[in-house]
Amino acid sequence: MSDIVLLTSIIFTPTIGSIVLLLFHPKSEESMKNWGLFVTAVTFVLTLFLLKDFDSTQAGMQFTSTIPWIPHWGVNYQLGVDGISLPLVLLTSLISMLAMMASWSITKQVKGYLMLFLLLETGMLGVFMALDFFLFYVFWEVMLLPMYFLIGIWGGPRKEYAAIKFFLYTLVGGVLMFIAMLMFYFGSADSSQGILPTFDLLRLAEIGQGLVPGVTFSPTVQSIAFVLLFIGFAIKLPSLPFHTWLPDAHVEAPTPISMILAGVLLKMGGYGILRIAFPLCPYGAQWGAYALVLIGVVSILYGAFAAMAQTDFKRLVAYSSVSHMGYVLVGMAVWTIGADGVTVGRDYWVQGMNAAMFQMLGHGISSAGMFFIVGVIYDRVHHRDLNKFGGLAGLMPLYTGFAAGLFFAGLGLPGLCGFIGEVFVTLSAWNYSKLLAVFVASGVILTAGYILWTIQRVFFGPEYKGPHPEALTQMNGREIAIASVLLFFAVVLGVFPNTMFSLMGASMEQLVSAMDIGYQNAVQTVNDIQTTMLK
Amino acid sequence: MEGVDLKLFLLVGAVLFVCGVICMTSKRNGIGVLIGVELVLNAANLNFVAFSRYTPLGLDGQIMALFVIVLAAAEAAVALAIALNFYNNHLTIDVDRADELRG
Amino acid sequence: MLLADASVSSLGNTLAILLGIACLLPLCGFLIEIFAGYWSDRLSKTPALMAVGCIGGGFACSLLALILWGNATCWTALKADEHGAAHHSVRDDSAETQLALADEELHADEHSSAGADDHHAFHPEVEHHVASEEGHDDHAAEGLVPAHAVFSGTIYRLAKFGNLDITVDYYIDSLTLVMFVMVTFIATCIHIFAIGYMSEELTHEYVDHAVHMSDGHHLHRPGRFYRFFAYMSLFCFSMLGLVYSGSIFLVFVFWELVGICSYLLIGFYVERKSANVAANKAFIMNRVGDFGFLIGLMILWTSFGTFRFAEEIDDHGQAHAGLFHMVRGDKGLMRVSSETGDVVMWGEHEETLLDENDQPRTIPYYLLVIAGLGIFAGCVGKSAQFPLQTWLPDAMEGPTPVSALVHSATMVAAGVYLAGRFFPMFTTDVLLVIAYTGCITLFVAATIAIVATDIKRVLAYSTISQLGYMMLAIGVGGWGAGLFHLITHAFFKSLMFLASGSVIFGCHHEQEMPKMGGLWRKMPITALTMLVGVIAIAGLAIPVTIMGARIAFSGYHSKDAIVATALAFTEANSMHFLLFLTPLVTAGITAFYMFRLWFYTFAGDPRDKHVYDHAHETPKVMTIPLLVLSLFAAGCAIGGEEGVLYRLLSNSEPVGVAAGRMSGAGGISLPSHEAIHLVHAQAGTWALIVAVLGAFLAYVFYGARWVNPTEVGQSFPRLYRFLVEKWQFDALYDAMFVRPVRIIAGWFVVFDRVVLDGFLHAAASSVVHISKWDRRFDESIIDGFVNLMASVTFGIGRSFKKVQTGMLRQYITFIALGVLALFVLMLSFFPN
Amino acid sequence: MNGGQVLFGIFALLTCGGAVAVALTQNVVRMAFWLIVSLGSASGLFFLLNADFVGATQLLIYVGGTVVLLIFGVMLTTSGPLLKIPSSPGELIQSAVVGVLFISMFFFTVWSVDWEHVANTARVHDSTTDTVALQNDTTGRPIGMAFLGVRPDRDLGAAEGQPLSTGYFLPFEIVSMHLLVVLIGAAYLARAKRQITTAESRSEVV
Repeated sequence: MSDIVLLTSIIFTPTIGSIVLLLFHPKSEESMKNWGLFVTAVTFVLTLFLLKDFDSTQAGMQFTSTIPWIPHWGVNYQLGVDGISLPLVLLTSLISMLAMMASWSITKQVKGYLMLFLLLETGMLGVFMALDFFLFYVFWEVMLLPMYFLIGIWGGPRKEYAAIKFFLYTLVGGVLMFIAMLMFYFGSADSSQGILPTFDLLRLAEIGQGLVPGVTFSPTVQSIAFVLLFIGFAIKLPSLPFHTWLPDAHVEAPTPISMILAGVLLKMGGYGILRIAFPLCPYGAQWGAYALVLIGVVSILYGAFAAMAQTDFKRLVAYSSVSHMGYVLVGMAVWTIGADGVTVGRDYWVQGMNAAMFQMLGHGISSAGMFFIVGVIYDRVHHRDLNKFGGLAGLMPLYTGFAAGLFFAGLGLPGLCGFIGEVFVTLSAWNYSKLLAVFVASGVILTAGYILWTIQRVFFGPEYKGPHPEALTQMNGREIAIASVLLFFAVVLGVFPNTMFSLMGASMEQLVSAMDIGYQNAVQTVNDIQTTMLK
Repeated sequence: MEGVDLKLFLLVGAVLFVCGVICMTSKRNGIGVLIGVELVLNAANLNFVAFSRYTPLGLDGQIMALFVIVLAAAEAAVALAIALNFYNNHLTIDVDRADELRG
Repeated sequence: MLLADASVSSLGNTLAILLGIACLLPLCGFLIEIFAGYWSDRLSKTPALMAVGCIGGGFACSLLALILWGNATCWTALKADEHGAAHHSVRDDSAETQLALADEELHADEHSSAGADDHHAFHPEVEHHVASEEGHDDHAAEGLVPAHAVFSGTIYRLAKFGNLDITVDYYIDSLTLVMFVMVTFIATCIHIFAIGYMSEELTHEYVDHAVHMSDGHHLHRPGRFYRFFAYMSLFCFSMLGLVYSGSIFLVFVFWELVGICSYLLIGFYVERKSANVAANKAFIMNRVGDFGFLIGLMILWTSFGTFRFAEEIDDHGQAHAGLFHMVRGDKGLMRVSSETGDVVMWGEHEETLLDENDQPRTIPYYLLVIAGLGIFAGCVGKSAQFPLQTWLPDAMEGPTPVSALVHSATMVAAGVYLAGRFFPMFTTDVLLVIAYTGCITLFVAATIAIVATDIKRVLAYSTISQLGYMMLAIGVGGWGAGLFHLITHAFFKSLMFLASGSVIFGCHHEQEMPKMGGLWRKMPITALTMLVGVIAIAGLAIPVTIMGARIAFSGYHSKDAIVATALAFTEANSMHFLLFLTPLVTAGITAFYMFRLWFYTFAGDPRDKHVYDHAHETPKVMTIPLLVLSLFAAGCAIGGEEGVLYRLLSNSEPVGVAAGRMSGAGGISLPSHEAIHLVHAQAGTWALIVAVLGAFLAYVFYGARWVNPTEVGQSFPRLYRFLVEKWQFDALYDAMFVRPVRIIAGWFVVFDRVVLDGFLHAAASSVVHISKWDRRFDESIIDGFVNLMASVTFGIGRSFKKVQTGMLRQYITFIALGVLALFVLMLSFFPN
Repeated sequence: MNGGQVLFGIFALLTCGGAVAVALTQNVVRMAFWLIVSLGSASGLFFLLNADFVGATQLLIYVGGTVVLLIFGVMLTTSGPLLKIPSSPGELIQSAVVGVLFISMFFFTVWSVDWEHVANTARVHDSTTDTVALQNDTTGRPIGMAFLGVRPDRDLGAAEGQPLSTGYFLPFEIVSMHLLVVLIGAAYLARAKRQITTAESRSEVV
């Protein structure tokens, strides 16, 4: 019982916090911000309790609890975490806290902003903890609306356009996911045998893996559902060609929201694939593996090239996100099947999956950091034109130090978080396809190119070339705190990656085994059908 | 009454009826209209009685005629009351003045 | 036979801890310097002292480690070796198995495992084991550690996926020790030198004359003394970590780290456009090499499942062969299956390694070649070899101590170090590529150096050229010669860079040689030490043999070894004669351009009065390191191949590699030690003659000035331009890579905006259009219909209103007519 | 031509003539007079049809009651100028057209029905007593019986097992009540109203 109290309180502490915000006087902005920070900090501490009690040797779900919600449809309020979701829950609460600290620069309608922010955090945490597909979907959509308003109200000049673009993209994804959800729901029932339909993700996964006698998702269903789910999650990820909402949303969103967007929201796409698309349709996953890797590779290169041509600082970072999230896709999908239907080089696939997950975490830290860095300078000079910077290294040396650290984390410098994910993904790719692996590896050149060029244009050079040079003051204590926390985690993850790998290892191992079995079962079904037809 | 055909009675009734209808349509005087009504009712009575004589209707026709007579009396009473009221209100009996129901 | 003795185990631990401390001291130094320096006084020299202290401490630890190691091995490494000769056995090319066969001496694999792993970084209680040879059982029995023993172990784990284990390992043999001592020693000298050289930064108001602000003034900024030393410390950590690494993956990690340190140091003057462009160029060109490195890593990882050089003991105490062992076995054999042409891997106990299906684990030969080429691509980038050599001259934008440490002595040599370390994995095809790469590089760089006028750039091209020599040496099988040259070159080149730094400092940041001349009168110590370096690199010697070697400075011995190996190689493979001729000719060119530099700078009459008048000898803090280094540059290679340095190195020579047995598919045969020894004197003589010729020519042109070099240059204008333009590489790369990348990037952005967003907008606007049509439909058709019905009803009612006259008599008429109509209807429909 | 036919002719002519006169005259008082003529003659026709009771009632109630009532109405409402309210010729023509159409309809109907057949088929299952009562001009008693709810005129000669015919007791009672209500209502409606007062009050308000 205490499990559900803990998980529920993690999810809904921000909600309660946002309700309490109603009691504040609208003028007392400072105290409201303090309260918001306090709430996110409490949430973060609660997730640390979760980490304390988490048993990383155990592969399955922990802290699970189920309360019937809509019994008539078999919808449950079902929560739980495992090695895949726990790191993301931690990341979410951490980034939320830091983004809240970065929200001091918001001055417009503070109360509404903070309330939406906290609601957004509830949605994000809920997505990562929900074990019921319906609940997952609900949280998914819950998260969408605050984000829409946060971009649409507190955004930049083209905020309406960006917000509506974000909204439409995500909505389309949500609809596709909804269709797939219904496919699974009705596919999980067999009235002749009295098997009731279910939204339980764990049970759906077992069905998808062919472990439940009586019901199964046919390979065709798996393939279709996988495509639907994949598009839904790829929009969030975002991968080519569903990525164009990202630059606009990032550019227009206020700094803390960009941090959340890059640090957490993008991870939901990857998480969704790992939690839903893969386990529920292993056959579909294998069927679409090449496409996934290909899309990932194209995203890596495309994002890097596009980033290189940007002149808007934030847009550049946004495209770098596209590039980096491509690694996630590649890592997850390097599932090689030999001619005999047996997984080849299973360990490499395990590595890819783990590395993809790590890349999500690493990118969560580094991209949030990069957006924060952009935000710091934007708060001061109110422009983001890369060609109008320069000389910041001399004017703001500490800021430059943090910026270099976080950008190098994005560049994939060893010892920082970006390196482990990127290189491990790359190493795992050769086993899948030599050609694609070479393209993945070539990403290192392009990444170095655009990041170094950016650093050169922004920080180096003799003098600052843009407007408001008088506003270039040193970072204040709050900003230093945020940047140093991010940099600290970037270094810790980069030097001791096993802290995360050991956390997620068992669950990943189980996921891989389950998908392997699921694929074998699905292939068995196909073969059976073929033999019957031949007879 | 041999030799007189039912048709003749019916024709008399028809003439009465038509005269009543003409009265109703042409008289502007409210009383004239009432008189037309009486004629029409009487035409019906005549037919009833004739049918009771020449058809199996029997006594029932006469009974009907009696009812009609009674009702006609009642109708005449009420209609006259209405006519008086109308006269009191409009200081005339010209029914064309009673056009409050015009759409 | 297990060598589980406590002495071995404890020696391994001790070495690992000592070298670990040597490695981590600079890291601590970096952290303290960068943070404390930021918040402390800009005038304080403390960061420099701390940096010197850290690297000096590192040097002490390294030296201690070397001495401990020597004691434990009873300095057998330095004795006139009998087993070295035993290596020189005749190769057996038995055709039936197509094996590149090893020498007859059988080396059973020995390993010992001891200790448990602990994850403490500073005092790793490490598991380690020693690979040794049976021939030294007697040593083991005496409690001695064989000199060519390898100490390896794991410090902590990065990740484990199934059976794949990625750990932080160390790998210590005599090469590691020598590298540690060399790096820490040179770094210490350079740090001390830099205290003097960078003293101008000890100010609140540093004026950078190279930077012009938009208002026409020079840039004024606070001094960054502390930052320089912080970066230097970070670099030392990375470089030592690179040497310390026990797996190719960890090498890659530190590879990148030295790259970024190099980036930071080249771009130290961040305000100078040329500096940060050069920094970017250096890093990105290195990344191009790393791209190949990464491909090599992928192949190795996927094929072998491990990155470790040495054997590893897993969690269950099970030993797994390392990379080298898998490919070469104990005897240096690479087994190529006659059926498939695949390379069969060796297991831990000289058995064939089996995979989970009990099939022999193999790697296709071509993959091994690609992997080797990939790793070598990394070396090409790092060591500025052809075709990635152009970044190194630009890297001279950094402060001169950086050039001395990073871009001559250590980091750029790391490519050579890795090529040497990874030597067992290279097939002969790869070696041939390495040899030719080195060959091209050394020639190209040397020719450019002839016409360069910037004193540092001359040295930079000379560095490239010398690195080419080392690569060539490794490529033709002269493993020892290549690494030998690496060490000697580190000493004399850092010496020359520091001397040039001294000149630049003395001449107030004048780097153009045409403005110098006659400076030996103003700065005699610098001139003298520089001369030592020049003689060393030029390879001049007195043709008298004492103790089996000529009396000469270090460069002669090592270059002699390379030329000899190349000659032996050419004798064995006559079609590759260029691999001997080119280095021989280039030896002359080297002597020419080095003496040109010296004469240009120090000899003759001053060319620029102003520069000359203001020139002065540098302070002691700078000249003392020069003197110390010049001692080593002169004497570190005493005895040549019979000397201490070479013997120390050769203990780490991969077993059975350089002894003429690496015949591969290309039909290349590497020369044996014996063969090299036979041609040694001959090659040395050739090289000496050529070098003397070169030096004499330089004297003719620049010392005595009998011939005006400018006129010579003008008589071959196109050649001259071609050389001045550095063989057009920069222009070529700009046209081939930089601009296309920008253009492609532009295309992608346009694609994003036009196609993807365009599609989206088209979809959106079509939806809007559809909605508009829908609205129109709704408003006109649906609503119109409803409204029409309403209005029709209303109209009918309205028209009926007229009928509703309120006229009693009309109503009656209507009733009558209605009855009539009904009657007519009835009649017409029911006639009867 | 027997006496019955002659009498029928006279009465029929008077009836029709009175009716036509009613329709044609414009004077209300004359209309009332011609109505009396018409209705009185109609009662004669009733007698000819052996409906003695109905004929008597016709004379009593209609000619004696209703028409007197009408004349009262005429006298109460008809002051000089209103004695004649002339209709417009168009209306007259319109009424004439309607009348002609109606009369032709009736004629057509009357002639198109085979009355013999109707009478003959009726006679087959006609109850003898009914006919007897009509033949004997003694309808007062059977009608009274019928009003009280019994039909001896039908049931006496009916076949065994046939259900008894129903009388008109309930309609009779209803009509009685109806008359009462109507008379009260008529009295209420006809009582003098002080509609002038309302006019005054209205003007006062204005």
